[in-house]
Amino acid sequence: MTTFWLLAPIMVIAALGLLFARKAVHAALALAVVMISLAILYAAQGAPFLFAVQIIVYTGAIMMLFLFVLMLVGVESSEAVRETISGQRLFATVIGLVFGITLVLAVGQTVTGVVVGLGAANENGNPYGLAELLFGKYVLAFEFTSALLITAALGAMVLAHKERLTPRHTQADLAARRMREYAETGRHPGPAPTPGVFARHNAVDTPALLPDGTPLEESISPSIVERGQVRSGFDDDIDTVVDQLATDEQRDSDGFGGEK
Amino acid sequence: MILTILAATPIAGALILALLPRETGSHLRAKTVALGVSLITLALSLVALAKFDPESGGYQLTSTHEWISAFGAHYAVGVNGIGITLVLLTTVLTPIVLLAAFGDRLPDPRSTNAYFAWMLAVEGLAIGAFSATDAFLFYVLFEATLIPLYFLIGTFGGPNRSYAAVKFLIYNLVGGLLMLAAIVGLYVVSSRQGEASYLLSDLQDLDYSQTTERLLFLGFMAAFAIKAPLFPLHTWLPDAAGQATPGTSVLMVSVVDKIGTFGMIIWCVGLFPEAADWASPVIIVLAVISIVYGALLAIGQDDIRRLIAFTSVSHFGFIILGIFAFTTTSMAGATLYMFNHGLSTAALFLVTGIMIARRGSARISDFGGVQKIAPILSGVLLIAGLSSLSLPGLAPFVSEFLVLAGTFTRSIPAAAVATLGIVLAALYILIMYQRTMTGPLKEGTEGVTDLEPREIAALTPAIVLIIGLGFFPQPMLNAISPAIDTVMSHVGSNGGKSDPAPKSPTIVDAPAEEEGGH
Amino acid sequence: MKTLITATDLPPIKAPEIEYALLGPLFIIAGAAVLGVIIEAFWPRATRFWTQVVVAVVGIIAALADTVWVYTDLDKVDADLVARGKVAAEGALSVDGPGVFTWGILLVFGLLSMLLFAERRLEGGMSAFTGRAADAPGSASEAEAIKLRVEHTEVFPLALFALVGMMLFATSNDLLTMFVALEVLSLPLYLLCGLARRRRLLSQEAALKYFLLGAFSSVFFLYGIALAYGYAGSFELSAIDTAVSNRSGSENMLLASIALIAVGLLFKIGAAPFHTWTPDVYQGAPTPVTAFMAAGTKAAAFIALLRVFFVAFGGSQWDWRPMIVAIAIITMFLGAVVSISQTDVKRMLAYSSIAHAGFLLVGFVGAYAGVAGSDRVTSVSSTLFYLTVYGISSIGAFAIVTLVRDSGGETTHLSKWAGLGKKSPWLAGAFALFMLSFAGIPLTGGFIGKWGVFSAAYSGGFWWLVVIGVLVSALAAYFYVRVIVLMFFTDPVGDGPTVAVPSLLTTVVIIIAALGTVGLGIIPGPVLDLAQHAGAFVR
Amino acid sequence: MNEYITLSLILFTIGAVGVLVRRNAIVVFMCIELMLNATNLAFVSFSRQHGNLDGQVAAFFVMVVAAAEVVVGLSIIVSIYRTRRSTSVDDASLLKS
Amino acid sequence: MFDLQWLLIAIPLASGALLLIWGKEADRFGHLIGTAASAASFLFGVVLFAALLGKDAEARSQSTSLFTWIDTGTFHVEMGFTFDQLSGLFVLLITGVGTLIHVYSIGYMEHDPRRRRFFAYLNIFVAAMVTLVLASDYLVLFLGWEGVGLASYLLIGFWQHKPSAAAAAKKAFVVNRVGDIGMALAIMLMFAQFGTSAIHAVNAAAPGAGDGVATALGLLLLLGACGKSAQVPLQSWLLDAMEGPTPVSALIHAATMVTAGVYLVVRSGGVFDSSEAARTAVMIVGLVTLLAGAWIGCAKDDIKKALAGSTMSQIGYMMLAAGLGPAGYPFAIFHLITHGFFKANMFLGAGSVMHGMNDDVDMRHYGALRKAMPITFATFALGYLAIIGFPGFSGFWSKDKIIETAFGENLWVGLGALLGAGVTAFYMTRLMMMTFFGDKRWKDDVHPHESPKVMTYPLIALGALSLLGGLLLVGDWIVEWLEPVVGEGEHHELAIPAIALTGIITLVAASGVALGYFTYGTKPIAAETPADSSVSVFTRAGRHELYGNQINDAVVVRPTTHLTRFLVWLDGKGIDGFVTGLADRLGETSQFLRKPQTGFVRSYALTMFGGVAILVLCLLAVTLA
Repeated sequence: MTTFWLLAPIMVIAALGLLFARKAVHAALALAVVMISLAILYAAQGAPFLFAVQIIVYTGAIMMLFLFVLMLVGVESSEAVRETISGQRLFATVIGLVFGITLVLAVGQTVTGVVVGLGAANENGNPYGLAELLFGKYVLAFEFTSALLITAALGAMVLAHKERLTPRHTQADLAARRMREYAETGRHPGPAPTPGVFARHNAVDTPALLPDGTPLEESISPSIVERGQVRSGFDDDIDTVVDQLATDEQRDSDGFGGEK
Repeated sequence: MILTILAATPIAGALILALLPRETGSHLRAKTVALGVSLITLALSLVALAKFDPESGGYQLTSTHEWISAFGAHYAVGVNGIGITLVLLTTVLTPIVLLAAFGDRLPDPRSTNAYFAWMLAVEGLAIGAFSATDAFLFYVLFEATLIPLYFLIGTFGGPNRSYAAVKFLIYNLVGGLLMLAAIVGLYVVSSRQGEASYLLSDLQDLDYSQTTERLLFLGFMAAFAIKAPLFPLHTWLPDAAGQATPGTSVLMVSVVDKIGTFGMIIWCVGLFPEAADWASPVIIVLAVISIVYGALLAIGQDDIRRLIAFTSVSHFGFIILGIFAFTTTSMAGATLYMFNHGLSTAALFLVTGIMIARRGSARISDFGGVQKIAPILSGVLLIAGLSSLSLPGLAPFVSEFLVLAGTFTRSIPAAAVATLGIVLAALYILIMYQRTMTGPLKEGTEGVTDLEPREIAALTPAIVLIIGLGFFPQPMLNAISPAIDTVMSHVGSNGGKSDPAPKSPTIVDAPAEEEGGH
Repeated sequence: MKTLITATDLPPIKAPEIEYALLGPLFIIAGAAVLGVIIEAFWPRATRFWTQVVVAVVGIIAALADTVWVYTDLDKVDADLVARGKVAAEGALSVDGPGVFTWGILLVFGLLSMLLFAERRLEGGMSAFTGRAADAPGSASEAEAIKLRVEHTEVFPLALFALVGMMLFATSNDLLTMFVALEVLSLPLYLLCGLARRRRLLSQEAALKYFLLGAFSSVFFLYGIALAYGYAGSFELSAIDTAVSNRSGSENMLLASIALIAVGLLFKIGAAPFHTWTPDVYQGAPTPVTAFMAAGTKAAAFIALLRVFFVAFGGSQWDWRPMIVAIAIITMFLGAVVSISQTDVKRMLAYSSIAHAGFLLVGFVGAYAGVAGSDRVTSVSSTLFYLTVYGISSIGAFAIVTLVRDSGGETTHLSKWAGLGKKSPWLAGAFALFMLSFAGIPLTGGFIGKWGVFSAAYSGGFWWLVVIGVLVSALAAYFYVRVIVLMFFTDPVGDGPTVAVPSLLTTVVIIIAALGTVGLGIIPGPVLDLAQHAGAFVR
Repeated sequence: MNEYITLSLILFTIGAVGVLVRRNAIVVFMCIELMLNATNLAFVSFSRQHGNLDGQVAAFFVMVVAAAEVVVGLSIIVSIYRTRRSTSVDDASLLKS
Repeated sequence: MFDLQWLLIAIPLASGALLLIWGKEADRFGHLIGTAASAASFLFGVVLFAALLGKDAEARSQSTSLFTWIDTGTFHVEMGFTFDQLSGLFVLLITGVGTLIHVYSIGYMEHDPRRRRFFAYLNIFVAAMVTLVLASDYLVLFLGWEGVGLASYLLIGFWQHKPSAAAAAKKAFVVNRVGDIGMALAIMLMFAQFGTSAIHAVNAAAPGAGDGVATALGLLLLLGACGKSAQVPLQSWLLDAMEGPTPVSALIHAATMVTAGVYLVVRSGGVFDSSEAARTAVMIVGLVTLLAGAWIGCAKDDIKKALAGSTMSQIGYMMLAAGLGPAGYPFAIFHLITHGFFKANMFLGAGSVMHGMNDDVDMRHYGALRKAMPITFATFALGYLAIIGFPGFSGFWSKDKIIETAFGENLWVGLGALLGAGVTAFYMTRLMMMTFFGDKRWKDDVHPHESPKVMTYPLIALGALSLLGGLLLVGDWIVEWLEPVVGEGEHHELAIPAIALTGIITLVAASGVALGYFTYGTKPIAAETPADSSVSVFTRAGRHELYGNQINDAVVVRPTTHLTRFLVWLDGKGIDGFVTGLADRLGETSQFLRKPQTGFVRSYALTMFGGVAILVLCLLAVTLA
């Protein structure tokens, strides 16, 4: 009983924490408190096996899963205080109170009869007793929980797992392909030269020059080529710059955003 | 067996039509097939008539097979005099309607097959409903007639057709579903008293507690009162008739609505005689209101088709009055009225339908002076109209008079108020005739040409029957009377409600019998 | 506490007795599901789809055959109780007439649904399920997945798991097994709901809603079980029945337990006020899944509901019948009325399914068990028949929904259905047939079904409920009729709907459903007798 | 005995209210887990009351079921998060009326 | 031979049907067939009548049943006919006058494109009228009754293109239908009371049924008779009925059909004899109509309407006579026959005048026609003398007897009848003066001429009958002849000798003639009708038919119209509105109920939780409380 009176307020407060915690992580921790306390109550009520399972499965696995997902979706996310659905909180509270009070008064306070206790049932040990039931009376349900677990696994796979649709390319694959292309189409296997190499400018629109001085078109981004903005390496650059400045002035005087 | 074949033939015809490839040309094939099937049905019904013994008041040509054993439902058919009369009405009217419908202009010309198939389906289901002697079977067929009619109104009707079709269906469905509750109740009562059975003969032997009987009666009556339209449940009819093609209207008002009044006699009165007796004052009042109300509203209509619909409300009032007056005379009159009203309304709907189609309007105010350019048409309209106002010498008179005379022995006020209906009938028919047919030719009416030979051929049988039955109703009454006697022997609280005897019977017999030579 | 006793000291645990012959269908389906999972792991992708289909279909057919065998083999246990069958698997299952009949119809629904699942012609050679659920909608990787035509063939084993869950649910003889079965049937459905190829957002939303609300409701169910256990000290229905009959324990606990257990079951059948998930989930889920769910879940949950309330709580029926009456009325009315203003076919069908739940509850509330030696229609047999008809018609209707399409996939907005009758009279005719069946027009199965449930209610003394029922039926008819008006009497807007040409699979489903609907309306005898023959639940 | 059941009911109710007022799908789900735990407490308590282990077995089953449910639930939540970048249940409200 | 009496009906009926069905080919000779049929019927009637004469008085009621018309339950009606003294006379009158009018119509309708149809209708009328009088059962009588109504409807509205004609036809039919209510209810009452509606049986049983029943029966029959015979208060249709072709007015609305009411009352003698009240009612109706008709006759300028008013008045005489019981019956019939002769004569004469005056009916446009139409004038004059009761003429005998019997019954009634005689003389003189004497007031384009022989010969024949009709009274033949049918009347002793009374009557008539002559014969008559404001109140009332139409309008027509409108509104907005309103409410409820489906999963959960709470609360409520 002491255990109970010690734990009960803690559990209720923790449960309320679930209601009021702004951050999801805090809620998760509150829940963990409740779960662990429950485990202790189980133990106190003659269910040592469940005590273990509660700790292992619930607190250990399920809570961890929750936390994983919380991390995944962003641990910092917190709810706005404002309730979006009008009346939701009010009604929830009222109905909750009605429901809770009704049941507590009608059911919680009227459990009658002698508490038989588990002495006899746990005669051969709690796990044994459970096993007897699990593999006897409830064997079918037990078996079909496997269907549940398979479904869960399958579900997680379906919803969360992205199967690779194409085989991953290894470095060897890529190298082989590059050489093959070179052989077939003559495409250069190496990296393309960067613009401006050997040229007088190293701007991106200035093609690199081959050793013989001819410009190398491939060195420029295709989009620039497309737009026809490739600068020829042989023009008189100074004149071009002067011209450009003049044009700029002209444009400024025409006003902002004038046509080119 | 013959009844099964009779009901199955049109259904089979409908299926054949549904499966026939749609035509793009003249559609003559579909039309001839339909007409042929309906004529075969007519011939078969005559065979059935020949086999029918009018002397007996019981069910004949019966056949019974287990259908749904869990429900106690049977496939059980058979007709008494009332049933065969209405079966005959159906088989006679359908060819007329089909022939007259050859010229109907359909919104989608490719749907000719469907149009005629649905009509045949109505015929088959109606025959089935008239000959069912199992409550469940009857209910099924009764409700099933809604579907073809629903499609006929909704697909082929006027501009407001879908509203009318939905209204038609929902109204009738509400009634039908209330009847379903009663049908279910019958099952429960029946199965509590032994093996569940829906056979009419078994149901009549059941003992009901008073409340149960009354509730079940009300369930049945609700359906029939909507179907037959009884004030104030009639408002679906003017809308439906106002939108449907003439052929559809005829099938709906002349044939299918008769299932309602037929059901009142056979099922309401037949199964729940005490409750029927209990409810009869209210029903009689409603029937009388229907008569006067329908007639007054008919006077106030400008749409010819709505007018005819309201006249039918009035006439159904007579039929219902006759049934619930519980005299052999009035009940026989009511039964005969069903047949005669079918004929006269059919003639009215068809001939006005032709007229309306040619003018392109159903408003009375759009017509005028048609008599001058279409004398045959106007003559037929006049005869049909006169039969609707129960002119002696035309068929409906006999039945209307029998109803009134029978009612008079039961309730003088009811008969007296109902008799007002004959003045109002003269008003609504003659006002319509006057406004459409007489006077100078109205502008826009020039297009109303006279009847074509085909149309004359379609209408002639109806006219001939209307006149013929006005003078020689006796063959029909001979068949009807024994069945009515049987029904009457059930009515009332202590097994059989007898006709009120004449208060001061004549000492001398009619001179005709005394001295006249036959 | 002797927790430290060594294993050798303990007496050996007795091996459980499992009647494999009786439970064959369950194991066949479960086996097929597991086989499907294995295939998923090892079978080459190219032929995996059809392999899965074959496994599922063959599995279901085999189970169906076995079910027929089991059904014919059920013995008459007790002539007075008119219950056939026995309690099997150490009391976990009761393989009785109603249960096995439900297996049968569930398997038929499953089979038809599998055929719809397997339809690949409508989406240009791909199924109605998303190729890769993990991709965000509209992302490049989704496009890649579509290009490579990947498919989630896992849907087949998932559906089979759901199916086996349903079968288990319908025959559970103790509340614990029932709870497990509930989860077995629910979890795959949660997943399947989120797997639509088109309108992924809606589909995922449906899955989330279904999941959250489903979990929420099953917790109530579970607490109800706890209270029942607290009341009776056992999970077995018959033990609870004994306790109820003896009135041992706290009355309050029993009542609370009844209420909470009812919540879980009513949620599954979609009864008001626990129906709120239905429209959203029906609309958002892939249509084949909706069909499967609508037909299967309702059937399984309803039989479970009947079983729990008749077997376990039968002794206190005067306590719970008023509650069910109220719920039945609210459900019928709400379903019928709200569907009037729906503009989406699938939502409309969802509300219609709510209304049907109400009608079924009417039959249930009659709680009419029949008397010995009588052939009268009972609550159980009428419900079984109704479920059969409703399921068949429902699957048919949803199958047709999959065929009416525009460029964005299925076009479920009702306005797009205008003029369908002119464009494709047979298809529209079939849909109209299903609508008429839902409306309960004679010569369709729906009528016989309605007749049955109403008669059960009437027999149970609720004639006034029957009257309410028929009036609501008329209301409900209004919107079914409206659809027919739309299809046949209204001119199409613009180009009107396109009707995709399905493969043989969907065609077969529609034809079977249509024939079934008409057949059950005209010659309901065989199926009705079968349902009638099922008798009562064994205890 | 009463106090255990009362505690269980209080926790259960708090969980239920939590489902209604929290918007983060994960927290909502945690509340459901709280309710499950409350139920388990009831099972275990009743088990002691009746002196049989069925209740404990039930609690065990609930744990297994809960595990499976959590997996499915969380994967649904994750897949929605991938699409919408949000775990608020209020955002998923396209399907309505 | 009497078994074949149905041929009297069948011949004209067949001819009528034939003419209608045959089609246009029959246009050339259709009128001949029609006339021949009527003549054949007449000849056969003569043969039968002769045969009847040859029998003993007791064997003069020859009944035959053609077939059983209706037989169901307790209701049995034979299609039976009785040829007896009364119906024999009627058959001769109907077919005889009918044939003459057929002949006349050949000429009168010569230029009408629908002449064939006209003759068909006439034939149908003859058939129906003969059915009416031969019927041995009230229901068969009703068949003929409505048949003549139909024929009347068709013939009044024969010129359908005239809206006034169509309206008049409808009015005639509808007003008659109001009377038919009485007929129909009477037959129902017979059926309920006696179990039969055979005329013979009912009249035999009526005395034993009690005063109340007889009175009810009598009043109901009287209502029917009022409708058919245009008696107050159902008189309004007769003047409008003059829209029909004149031969129709002559045959139907003067000679035969309108007298059917009198026939009915006489036929139902057994009923009326059993009820003093009913008889008195008949008498009063007759007296009132007599005076009202005469009044109207004085004021009308339309020659046919003036004659129609006269017809009303004369039928009032007959009704009055019939109301006097067995003593009056023979004289009612006698006057009926003579009236049939002279009124048909005058109507046809009027037709002949109109024929010559381009169908103008306004007497103010006539004048001095005696020269232009000598034969018409001569025959008309015979009729005139007959109606005013010029001694020796048929009307003198018949009217005299009625007034005499009336005085025997009651002094005031006698005085009323006497007054009527004077007024009759006045208005008939007025008519004569305005038409045949005085100045020409013809319109410019009118050239009066004598009618062709086919029209004048029937006039001559009828003129002769008007003169000689009184021969039937020779030796009280008609009284004795009819006695087996109508019973023997007791003779009241008069305060003064009969011959003195005759003198007084003649004197009164003479003063009427004198007044008429001095008012209209000596002064010029305005060619245009004086405005209402310039004439006396009496004239104004007479012109407006004593405001009968206005009263009908106010009492019946307008309330009915309003009621109809209200009901149309009620049906649309009330009854149907209720249902559609229900549907609308349903739609609104639907919209309202879908609102909670917000799409928020939390509110769904809230709904569920609320449901749970309520469930738990409800289930536990009992034990908690």
